[in-house]
Amino acid sequence: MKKISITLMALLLVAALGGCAGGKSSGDKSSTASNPTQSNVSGQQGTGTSDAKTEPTYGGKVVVGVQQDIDSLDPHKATAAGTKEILFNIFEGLLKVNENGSLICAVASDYSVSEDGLTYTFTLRDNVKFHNGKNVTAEDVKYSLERASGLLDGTPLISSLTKLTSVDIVDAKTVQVTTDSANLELIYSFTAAIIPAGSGETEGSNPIGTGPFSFVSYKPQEGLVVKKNPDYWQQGLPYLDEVNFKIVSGADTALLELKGHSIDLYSYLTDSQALELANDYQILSAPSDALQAMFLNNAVAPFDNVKVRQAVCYAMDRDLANEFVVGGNGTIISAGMLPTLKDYYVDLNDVYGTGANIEKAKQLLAEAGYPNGIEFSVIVPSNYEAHVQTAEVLADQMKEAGITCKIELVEWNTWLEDVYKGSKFQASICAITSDMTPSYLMVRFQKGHKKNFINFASDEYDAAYKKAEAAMTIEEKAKYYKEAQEIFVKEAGTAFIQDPPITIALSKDLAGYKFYPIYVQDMSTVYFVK
Amino acid sequence: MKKVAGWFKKQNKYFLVGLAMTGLAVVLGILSFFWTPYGPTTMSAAERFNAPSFRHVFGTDNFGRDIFSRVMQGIGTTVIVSSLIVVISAGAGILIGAITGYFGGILDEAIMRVTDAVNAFPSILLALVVISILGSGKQNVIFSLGIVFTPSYVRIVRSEFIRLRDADFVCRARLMGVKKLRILFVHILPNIFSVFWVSVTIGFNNAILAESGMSYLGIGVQPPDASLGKMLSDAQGYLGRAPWYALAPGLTIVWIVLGFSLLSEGIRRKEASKK
Amino acid sequence: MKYLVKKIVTLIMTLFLVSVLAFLAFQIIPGDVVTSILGTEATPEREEALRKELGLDKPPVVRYVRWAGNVLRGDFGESYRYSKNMNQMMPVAELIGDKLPVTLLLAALSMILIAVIAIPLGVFWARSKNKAFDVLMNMGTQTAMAVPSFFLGVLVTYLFGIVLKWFAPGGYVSYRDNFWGCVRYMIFPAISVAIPKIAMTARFLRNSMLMESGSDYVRTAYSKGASERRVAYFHVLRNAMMPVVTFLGMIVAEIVAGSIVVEQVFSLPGIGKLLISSISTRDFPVVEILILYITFVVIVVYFLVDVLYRIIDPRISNK
Amino acid sequence: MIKIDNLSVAFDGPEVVKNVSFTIGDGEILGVVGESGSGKSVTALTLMGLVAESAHVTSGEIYYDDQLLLKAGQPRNNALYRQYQGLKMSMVFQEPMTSLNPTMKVGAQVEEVLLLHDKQDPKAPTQSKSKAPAGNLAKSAKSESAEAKAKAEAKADAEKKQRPAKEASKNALLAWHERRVQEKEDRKRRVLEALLNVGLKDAQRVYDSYPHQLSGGMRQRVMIAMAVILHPGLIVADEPTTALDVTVQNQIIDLLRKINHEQKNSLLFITHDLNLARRLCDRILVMQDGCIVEEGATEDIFCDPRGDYTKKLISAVPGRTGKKKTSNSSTTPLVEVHDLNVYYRENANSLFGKTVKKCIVKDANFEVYEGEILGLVGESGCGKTTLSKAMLGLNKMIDGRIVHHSNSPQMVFQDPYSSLNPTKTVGWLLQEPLRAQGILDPSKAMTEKDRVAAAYDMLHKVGLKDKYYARRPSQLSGGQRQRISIGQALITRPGLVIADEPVSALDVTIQAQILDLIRSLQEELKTAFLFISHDINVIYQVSDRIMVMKDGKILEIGETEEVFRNPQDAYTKELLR
Repeated sequence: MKKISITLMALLLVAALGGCAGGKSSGDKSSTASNPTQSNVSGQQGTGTSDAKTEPTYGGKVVVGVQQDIDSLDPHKATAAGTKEILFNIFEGLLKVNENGSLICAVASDYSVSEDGLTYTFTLRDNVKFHNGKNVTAEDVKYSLERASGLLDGTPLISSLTKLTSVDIVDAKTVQVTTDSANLELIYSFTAAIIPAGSGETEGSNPIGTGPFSFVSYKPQEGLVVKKNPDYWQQGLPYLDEVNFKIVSGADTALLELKGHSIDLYSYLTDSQALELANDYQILSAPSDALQAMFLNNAVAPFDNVKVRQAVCYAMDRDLANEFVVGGNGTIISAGMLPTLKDYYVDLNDVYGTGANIEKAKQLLAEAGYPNGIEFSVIVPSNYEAHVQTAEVLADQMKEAGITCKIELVEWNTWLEDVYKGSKFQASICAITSDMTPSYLMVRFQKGHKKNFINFASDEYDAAYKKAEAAMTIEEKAKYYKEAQEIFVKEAGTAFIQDPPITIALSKDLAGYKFYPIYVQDMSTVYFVK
Repeated sequence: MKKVAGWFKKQNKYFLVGLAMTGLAVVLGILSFFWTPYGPTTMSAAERFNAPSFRHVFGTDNFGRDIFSRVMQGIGTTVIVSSLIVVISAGAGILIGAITGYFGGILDEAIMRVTDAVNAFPSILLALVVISILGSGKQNVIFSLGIVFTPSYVRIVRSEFIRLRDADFVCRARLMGVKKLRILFVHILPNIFSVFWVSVTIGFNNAILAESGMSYLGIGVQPPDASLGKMLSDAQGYLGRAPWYALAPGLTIVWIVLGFSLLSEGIRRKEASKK
Repeated sequence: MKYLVKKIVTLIMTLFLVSVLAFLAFQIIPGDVVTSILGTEATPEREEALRKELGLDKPPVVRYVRWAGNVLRGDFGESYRYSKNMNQMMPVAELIGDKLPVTLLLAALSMILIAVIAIPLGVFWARSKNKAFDVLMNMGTQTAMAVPSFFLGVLVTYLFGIVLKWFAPGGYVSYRDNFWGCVRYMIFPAISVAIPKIAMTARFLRNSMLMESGSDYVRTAYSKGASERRVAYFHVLRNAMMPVVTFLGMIVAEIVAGSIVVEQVFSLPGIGKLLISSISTRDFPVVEILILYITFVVIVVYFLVDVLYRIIDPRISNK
Repeated sequence: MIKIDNLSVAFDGPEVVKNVSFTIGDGEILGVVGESGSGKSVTALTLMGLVAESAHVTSGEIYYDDQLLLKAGQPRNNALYRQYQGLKMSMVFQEPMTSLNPTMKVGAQVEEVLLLHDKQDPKAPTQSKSKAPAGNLAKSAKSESAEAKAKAEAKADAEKKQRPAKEASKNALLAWHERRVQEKEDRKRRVLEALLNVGLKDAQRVYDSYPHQLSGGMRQRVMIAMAVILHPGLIVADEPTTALDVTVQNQIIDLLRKINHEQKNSLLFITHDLNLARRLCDRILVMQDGCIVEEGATEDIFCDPRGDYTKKLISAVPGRTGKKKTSNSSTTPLVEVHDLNVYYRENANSLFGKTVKKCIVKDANFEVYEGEILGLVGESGCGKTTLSKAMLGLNKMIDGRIVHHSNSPQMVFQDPYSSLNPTKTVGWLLQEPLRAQGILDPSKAMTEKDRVAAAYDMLHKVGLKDKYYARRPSQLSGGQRQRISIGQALITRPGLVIADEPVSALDVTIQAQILDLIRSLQEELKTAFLFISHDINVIYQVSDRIMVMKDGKILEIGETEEVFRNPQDAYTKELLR
């Protein structure tokens, strides 16, 4: 009777908050944009970013629980968010994102963009060393960028870099990059990792980068260990001697491990787990920068009718979902834009309200020809506990408006194939994650776009988006993006719910943890308090 | 009244205790179709994680739902689903095991190889195949787990049929000219039940647990409906904070399985004492 | 010789059948390996290149034949999902070879627990004439057998890990780093594996002993003036152990094939856990080999038990 | 020497042994005769202190040489009994296969008796040495070990001078080891001796064999060796020959008599077989339903039985006289068997599964005539059953020809327990052949009502009352079951019924009834029987013609009276002895 055991397993697989696991490109955040807000769940501790009162000490080992296994140690090939959050500590690009979402110089010490926006010139920082002890040269930069953009062998590894047409070495300290079209947002792509020339194909036994930590070992299913890079170019960093990114198989196991103090730091806690750990750990929380929504397939009944979509938006009690699933720490949203992208975000929560408007919903359903209500299936990827719980809450709550949701759990890969790629669904609760560019979120809702799995179709929206994309100033961009959001919300393309918080448990002995507006775990600033 | 008392006196203790335990569970399960103390899916923000009390006998869960009501509903679903799984797999096991055991030869070899193969096949993979062919739905959990559990029954039935195929009474039935199917199912089959019953008990236990795993894959019981296995796995995350959430469905499973085991132990002893 | 040849042919046939079934299953189930590996944001060129690299552009039959050919040559292929280093994927053999000791250690510890506890318990139970003890054992073992392994794992974690703090839940230490630390941790999962099996084995042994106690040779032994104790240990136990050996063999096969639930609950990086995560990431080469491994282990262990049985039971071996 | 006084024993229900009193004198052979359930075995087991815990001695006492062994109302003194069991009294059981531990070598099992009692009686070895007939064996073993001992001592002495500190303990250890080795050798020698004594010539091989590697007769000899190795005062033999073939039976009886003669111990011989008791015993007790119904010197009992039951027992024993002459049987062949060879596939080596085709029945040629009873006699393993299965088409590995002139022959088996489906009622069982016939041949299909009537009719024919109709086999006695079996075989009125040892598992009186039933049904229904038995007397009672078989060959066929008067084959003569 071995069989039972196998089936049970499934329950315990990774559960993560935030949607499309592979769905991030490595572009980072605009210089002007956001200040990630940090809130605090437990109220016991100040924000995790800086604790000026405590004295940083050097040394020590930390175990960080991570949820997903590494998909590749090659920084250009890694696509899973869970991998990138670790590799952030090993690799750096010419530029690097800081905790405010701003770009700072890393391997480059300076850069400039030509007036037509087609040519980028980078000056390399002196004495940046790879983990193998060699200095970073212009050759290495050229090799890395060509490899990532596909100029080297025709296979682009990072899609946003496909705009590059050439990478030229001007002198030993200067590299010039030319692109085929001007785009304000391209600069974020230069966070792509710099690796030693030729290492992608020949060296390979060790991932070698320039980051604050260097690679020690990796065991599938167990984790990855890094150690301090003594030659790191940022003076005084990192503090820790060794970090073990340990793969924890599921949220439930993570909780047990935390209780047993076998890990020191863990993100992605659920609300109730956070409460359970509040006495033993510092609990820190910040927006996760993922957009959770009940995605409605605009191409199939009943959601081909805008009134039905609006009815769902009215009927949905986002406050309740926020309260039940994330303990009220989420940010309610109505459109597909991150609140943390302050320049582009427009608060449209008044359109449908954040609570349930049952009367309005019923009225709209009746107008749409469904006086007795509607019934549809909601597909939810079963490995994301928060989405499953949200579905349960909403399904229960929307019954009152005559909206019956049949929850259907599916395995993640099935979700990807059937829902995300195949658009074979009526409704689905999941989240889309983002990099720090507004276009990443907005581009997908253009008619016929390959990522437009909800089949949203609005000429007005497309026009607004096109204008935003072509805009050469941030103000102009923001204006059109906001317009596009308004159109989308009016059409009720999909029923957005919230930007759920990310909640971490941090050992009480540690401080200096910084939240980033992107999905990374920067261990370089973490230290043991005296 | 006296008759009833007399009947009780005649039964052995295992039978009575088992009957009482399963009986209580089944009654609660049936009752849940008509009445539960609270709505099994009714949420209440104010009553999340209430410890067991007079208001909520088993406490409440992370959505403030009454766990006792959900356990009742869970018993209903779980008992029906696992019974059907057992019926399907045991039925298929009897059919295949009887034929292969009695006739032997190439057919036996071939079927045993397939049985071995299915036995080694991960049930998650099998379930995924079943969903992609038949679509998701509660009936498919029954179907795929039915397949998963069939080999164990095939083995038992087959070995019993091999043991009995040359028994004197079977020999004589053959001489009488009794048709093969009749020999298989009328003459031999009733003789294997004492052995078979034991494996049905074990199979029932396994089916209850396996069902919970399947809802994860999108077949079987879907939230917000409750099944004991699913409740148990949902509750694991709240072990420290709300241990009753895990204990209620966990102990209920133990209760049902134990009751069922005792019942069958009682029946077995009754049969044995008759002989 | 014929017996051995027949067993080997059977094994090969079953392995072939299993591999075909697993291959077919991967054709049927939804979920694209390439998407699973690259995520949703990869460039189409990369997807194409990867598809080619993995040979997924070829028709299924060609792929199966190629795969089977490689396996026959001893090349188990490389994982789709796990990389060994920057530019090489993890060979399946290496991946499994790395996880196998964990599962084997768990199996060994569980078997030791079962043997050390269940056998004396079964003997003691069989010899005990105390009615209350009998009822207690009967109910106790029935209950132990009724506890779902998943629930049992949770209970053991809760009791030993959270309440008593005898071990750190999830604090698995790799056997490579600290073998005894690993053993220390593994005792608790082994307890979870062992408890229901101990109950089953003790019951089984007890019933077997009671059955043997009614045998004529037992009466003969008494007629020689042997004490009850001597009869129990010297005559009955040996004969009663024969069927128990088969039973223990099945348990070994079951655990060595991967105790998925327990490995998951205690986050042990063993075979069972690898199987589940590989299925969910559609890591075909790993899943295929793992399924073959499980089949192989089950069949071979059953075979060994059969052989062992023939060796220890003179009635069969010397016919 | 043994005195049993007013012994009553009960299991949870009524008493199975009631107020039994008897004595056994020194060197006497006392026979206890009775049918199954008469309490003879329980009496013997109680005497030996081996009766199950659930048995209660409700009255009486047992004495061994004036030593009180057991008294009603007192718990059995197991420690006391252990000093008697094996040493002063020992037992030989009925089933030599199951009575030996299947996973222990025979030698070790015999040796165990020595091991268990050496500690208690250190004189035992010297005692037996003096009696040892295989003295040279003992001598060589002894001299060898003495030599070894001397050597070891010499060595120890040498060391003694060098290392005085360690010397003492080492020497003691060596001596202890030496003693162990010697004791072991000594025991082995005595076991070999005992095995030789019971007529096992290849004692060394037997010593190293497992029970299943020996034949039934050899096993029973081992059991006897085990019982007599310490020369106990009393040997209890409970049906020691019942499971054995006739020729072997004779040898075992001779052996028991020889041992009794040589060792002068008393023998309590329990049997259901009056003839055996008559051949061996000095005195006989007849038991029925737990009571002794008659007691006396052997010849007195046989020549002048007083009790009705004893008379009934004696008359039920199939003898070679008093046979009813059968009506003329026809000579029209019902079945013809020509040049029949029957094979059987056997695993020669279980691990490597070599199968060997063995020829079990060789060149059989015979006919069964209409309406006759043909007796087939032979020892176990001679191919009787294989032949009958081949005739029924149940064994397909044959060559030669079998021609049936009638339809659907039926069979009655030896074991009345396994030949009736335990899950069905008698009525169902009797109807089943009719149902099957109806399905095969719709012209013979019967209505439910007719079937029930036919079943009742057959129930009466086999001598059972209506109330048995609804019972299940488990609620019937062995004889009743065999009646149902016969009824089931005859209900479709087949031309031929093959009865394979139909009465061997039954008590003598039941046996006689069943034989009568078969005869009368045969007369009434004119069904031909092939009647198979190992018991030549049973065959004599029932058959018109007989056929003698040995090692797969048919040695002799002929009219019953003719064969008995004038056996042609040497083997037949041996059987008739």
